[in-house]
Amino acid sequence: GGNEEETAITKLVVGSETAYAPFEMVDENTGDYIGFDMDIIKAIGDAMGVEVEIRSMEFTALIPALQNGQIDCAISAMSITEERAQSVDFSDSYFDAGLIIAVAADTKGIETLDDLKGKVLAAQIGTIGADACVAVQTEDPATEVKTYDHVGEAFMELEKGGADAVVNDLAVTAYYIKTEASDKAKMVGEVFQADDHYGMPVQKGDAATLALLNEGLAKIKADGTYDEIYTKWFE
Amino acid sequence: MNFGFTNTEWIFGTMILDKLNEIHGFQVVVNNLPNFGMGALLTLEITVFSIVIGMVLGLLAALGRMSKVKVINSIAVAYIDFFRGTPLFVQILLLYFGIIPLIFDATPVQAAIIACGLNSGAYVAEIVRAGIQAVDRGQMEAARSLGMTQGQAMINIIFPQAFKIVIPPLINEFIMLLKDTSLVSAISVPELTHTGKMLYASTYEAVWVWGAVCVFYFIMTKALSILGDWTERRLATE
Amino acid sequence: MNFGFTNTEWIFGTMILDKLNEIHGFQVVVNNLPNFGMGALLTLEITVFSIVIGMVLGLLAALGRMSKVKVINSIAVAYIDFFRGTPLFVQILLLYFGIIPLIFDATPVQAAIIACGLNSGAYVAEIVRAGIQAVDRGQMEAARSLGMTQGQAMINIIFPQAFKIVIPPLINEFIMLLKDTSLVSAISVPELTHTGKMLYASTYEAVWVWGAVCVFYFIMTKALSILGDWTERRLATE
Amino acid sequence: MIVVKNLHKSFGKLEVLKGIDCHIDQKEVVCVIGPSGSGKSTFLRCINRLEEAQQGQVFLDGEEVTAPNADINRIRQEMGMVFQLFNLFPHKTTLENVTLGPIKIKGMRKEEADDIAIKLLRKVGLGDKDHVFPGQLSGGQKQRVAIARALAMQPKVMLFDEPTSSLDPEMVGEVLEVMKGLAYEGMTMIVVTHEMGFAREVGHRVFFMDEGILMEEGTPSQIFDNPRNPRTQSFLSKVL
Amino acid sequence: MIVVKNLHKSFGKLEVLKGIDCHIDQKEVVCVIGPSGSGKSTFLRCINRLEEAQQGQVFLDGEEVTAPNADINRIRQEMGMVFQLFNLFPHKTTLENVTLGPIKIKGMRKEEADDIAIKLLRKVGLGDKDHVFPGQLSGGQKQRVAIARALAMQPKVMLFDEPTSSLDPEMVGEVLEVMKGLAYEGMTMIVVTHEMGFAREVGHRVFFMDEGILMEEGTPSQIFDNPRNPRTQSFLSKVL
Ligand SMILES: Nc1ncnc2c1ncn2[C@@H]1O[C@H](COP(=O)(O)OP(=O)(O)OP(=O)(O)O)[C@@H](O)[C@H]1O
Ligand SMILES: Nc1ncnc2c1ncn2[C@@H]1O[C@H](COP(=O)(O)OP(=O)(O)OP(=O)(O)O)[C@@H](O)[C@H]1O
Ligand SMILES: [Mg+2]
Ligand SMILES: [Mg+2]
Repeated sequence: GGNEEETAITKLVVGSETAYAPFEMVDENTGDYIGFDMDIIKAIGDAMGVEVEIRSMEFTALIPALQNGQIDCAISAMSITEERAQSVDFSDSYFDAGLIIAVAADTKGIETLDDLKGKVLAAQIGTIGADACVAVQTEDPATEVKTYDHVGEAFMELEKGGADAVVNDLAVTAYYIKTEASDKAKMVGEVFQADDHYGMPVQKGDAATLALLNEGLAKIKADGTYDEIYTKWFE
Repeated sequence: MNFGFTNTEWIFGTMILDKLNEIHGFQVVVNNLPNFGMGALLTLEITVFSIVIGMVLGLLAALGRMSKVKVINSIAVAYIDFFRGTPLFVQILLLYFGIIPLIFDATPVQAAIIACGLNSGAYVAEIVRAGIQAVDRGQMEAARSLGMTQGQAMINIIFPQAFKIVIPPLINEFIMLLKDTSLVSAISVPELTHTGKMLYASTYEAVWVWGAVCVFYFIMTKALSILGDWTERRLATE
Repeated sequence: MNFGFTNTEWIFGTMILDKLNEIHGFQVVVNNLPNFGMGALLTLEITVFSIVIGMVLGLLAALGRMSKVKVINSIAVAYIDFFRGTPLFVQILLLYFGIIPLIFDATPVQAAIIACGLNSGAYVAEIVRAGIQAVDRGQMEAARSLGMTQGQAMINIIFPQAFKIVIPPLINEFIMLLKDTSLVSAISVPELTHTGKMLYASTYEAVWVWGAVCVFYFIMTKALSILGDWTERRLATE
Repeated sequence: MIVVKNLHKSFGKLEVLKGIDCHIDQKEVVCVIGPSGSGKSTFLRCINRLEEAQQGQVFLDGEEVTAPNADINRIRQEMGMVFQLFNLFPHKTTLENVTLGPIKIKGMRKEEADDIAIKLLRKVGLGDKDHVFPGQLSGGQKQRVAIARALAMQPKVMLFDEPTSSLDPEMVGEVLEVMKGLAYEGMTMIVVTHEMGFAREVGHRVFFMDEGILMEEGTPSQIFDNPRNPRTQSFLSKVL
Repeated sequence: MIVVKNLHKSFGKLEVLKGIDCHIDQKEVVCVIGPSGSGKSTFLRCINRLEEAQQGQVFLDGEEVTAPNADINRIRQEMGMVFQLFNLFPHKTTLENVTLGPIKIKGMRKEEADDIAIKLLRKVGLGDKDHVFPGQLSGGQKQRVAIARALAMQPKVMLFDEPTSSLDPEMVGEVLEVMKGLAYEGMTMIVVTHEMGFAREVGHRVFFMDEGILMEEGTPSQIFDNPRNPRTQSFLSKVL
């Protein structure tokens, strides 16, 4: 019912692909969902006085789940793209991202997107990193693109030597190299698609949830909570 | 407090444990045992609900398959053929993302149970049909020659005997289904495999995480198959 | 150029086609038919290689399982129990991300074939064992009473008869395996299901994409099962 | 009592019964003999329509059994059948095997059915085996229970299809004894058998069948001592 | 020729042979009779060690068959065995069934083995059936092929385990004929059978077994006309 919308929201069911550190992941000791995105959405919930329930799902399942009404919104390091905006509405951007190329520590000669031509690339299914890889492949069909359900599997492919490079979000790749692979992998070249921003998608036309998210985001940015969380995860 | 071990055994045991404790993957697994346990519980839950649905659907489909009414027969055949002829994994994705949303709002667990139930129904149908056909033809003839109708003979003579024949393959189907529920991890049902996926994504401990998941599954399937053997033996001696 | 259709049929047909062409999902499927085709081809390829490995492993494991040498028997039992007692999906992840990298660099396709081959070997082992045991005991007795050794009797008498018994369940295993290869999509093998995943991730056309994937699988499994029925009939009349 | 007219039966292209005509009187015991595959079982099974004949008629007391609208379930109650492989219901005790028909089909009260069943089991010499399952009985005992089961429906005629040929030799006697008793009580019986001794002693008439044809019929002494048909002669020379 | 000393055999707790002693001379035909389950088949199968006896010895021409280090595969070649259910190899033609042993075990040349096999098939009356598969043969024909198969190994003794009891009555004769022929040629034979006529006519001695014990033995006329043991008497009264 449209009338009760403003008063009705007491709980948000939030979808997230909880396998994308440091934005969302499982605490390896407790099994809880933790990460930048998790903290952000909880802070928004606290600020707006609504309960937040996280539902873990595959990245490719998020938008369909919104469309089906199985979740109210998603927070999953999802870049705001035109294509996606046709299926869902996005909140204000809450993170400025960009893509980066990661290669094995001893790799030489890969610096730019052009250098990726003819190489074996790994990425996560349905991400803009995968789109970038496919774009390279379209230019040079000799390029091979391997795609996985989770980015961690793409990183493993790089570690195993099954891929020459992984194209993925900067923050995630940086976190992975810092925590897991400082001796095995490195980032090369410049951040590209730097106009890439993360947003929280809601069902198309769901103005109430959208308003709630935007308001909450504004509040936590104003009161310094956002900066605290940012510092906690990225510095 | 040596729990009946000798001193050397005790020292040796604690030494191994100390070594293991230094391994990251081992710690990860130990710390997450409760999570694995909860995942396993959900796996069992989905399996049990699915097999119940599967048995009901399977019985109906088996009867439909043996029916002489053309329409009923065709529906049963189409149902059985489709669900046996395509991968459960794809069925899950088709149902969860495609078909079920057109009908009603299902939670992932509900969708998982529906998909697995529909799938196992097709396999149960073939088990039931084979069971009925495995009852000696002479039984039907003896019943009919007493003057029973087809229906009376089925209910009094054929079904009770088919039941016994059907139990072992049904338990086998139960085991298959338990393993197959690993596929619903794709629609974010937090069962055992999904628990593993998430843990793997944050720890990259493939051998430990997937090894532990295997152990959990193995315990469950082994328990079921021991139960199955026991039932089979009991049925045989009866 | 009406290809033998009447005018009304022709008009009606083109009307339906026009309507379909307006649907986005239909366009997506039609435009990607070549991709689906290539995916299906890889699915078949992996299935065939896996079943070959599975048959070799299965025969060895079946013999091991029936061996009286304790060590061999235990190894065979452990192999069969593990691969039948845990989900293939988890086996694939464990092997690809955990075990195989410790041994050698495998491409996803190689890893897929290894995982599926190991898995089907365990099932084939039980099929072969059941086949050998299904040969009438009197056959072994007749052979031994002529003065044949155990080995001579196996090779000349038991195996040729078990072979016939084993063909139908082997074809069934082939079909199961074909469907199970859908799981290797998780390790980025661009087979049929992976093709579907990619297309779905960029179009969100669940019904059309997964429906199309189902159709491709169904055609392949149906073809195999027709082949199976035909073989079974031929064996029966021989 | 039973009249068979021009009975034809084929399985696919194989013509198994090529026009059988015969009649069997009340209280008559007819033994059917003949080589394997000659259609003896098929003949018997067409009489109570376990097999549907393609052509011809069967009458029981003037009622056409083979009529499309015949109430075959009722008619079958009047024709007890005993099979070579007993076909007892393995999941029921001997008593339940015998009472099942009266209770489920005739709607008899359980107590009454039990009474009748106990009497019948006593009659076939198995009064003490009422709560035993068929699996625990010897072949001869099984067949006697099967006879009791058929009798419990109070049939007008009993059809026997080689009732002793899957029995160990020392059990054949006990079953034939029971059948002999039935015959002396005046039961109408059609018995397909290889027991020539029984046929000679108990049968009023003997039918010799070969290749789907009722080749020769007559009293036991006519058939066994003076067979006219050369086929009968050759068959008897082999089995006697 | 065959000597059996104190043979004991149990299946689990079930004691099936309770100490059998006997000896069989060359060219002797011994028929073993007795009720079902008395251990007749087990006795025969212990002789060629298809079953391993727990205690006791079997000698063939002085060589101990039951010795742990006996070359049982060679010894079995000297003891042909014929089974109740024929046990022909269904995937081989009749000719191949007969030549398989000579070729694979004795290493005979195929041509030579074929020659011998054809002669044997003629002898059992199946000279024209050499390229037929067992599935196309009648029961009596199958059993005759099985006899030829056993003979092809040129055994010193033939063991028969109820060779006619799964045959239709009109086929029993043809198999017994072949066996009679063998007996008259001087083959040593041990025949478990329910065919009392054959035992009386062809047997030199008859063994009556019951409950794992060789209860009585003697010439056919001693056993059939003057059985001394009450068990023998009661058994014979049932089957004769
Ligand atoms: N259901 C069936 N389908 C096809 N053929 C059948 C069927 N039942 C019987 N036959 C064939 O019909 C013929 C006659 O069979 P039937 O059982 O009547 O012979 P029978 O005289 O009873 O022989 P037996 O003494 O061996 O029991 C045989 O050739 C048999 O193979
Ligand atoms: N492999 C076996 N395992 C267990 N028990 C067996 C086995 N073989 C035979 N027996 C049992 O041993 C007993 C004697 O069996 P055997 O076959 O020797 O009897 P038989 O005299 O040949 O009977 P029949 O005339 O029925 O062939 C029976 O009680 C039988 O159930
Ligand atoms: Mg018959
Ligand atoms: Mg025996």
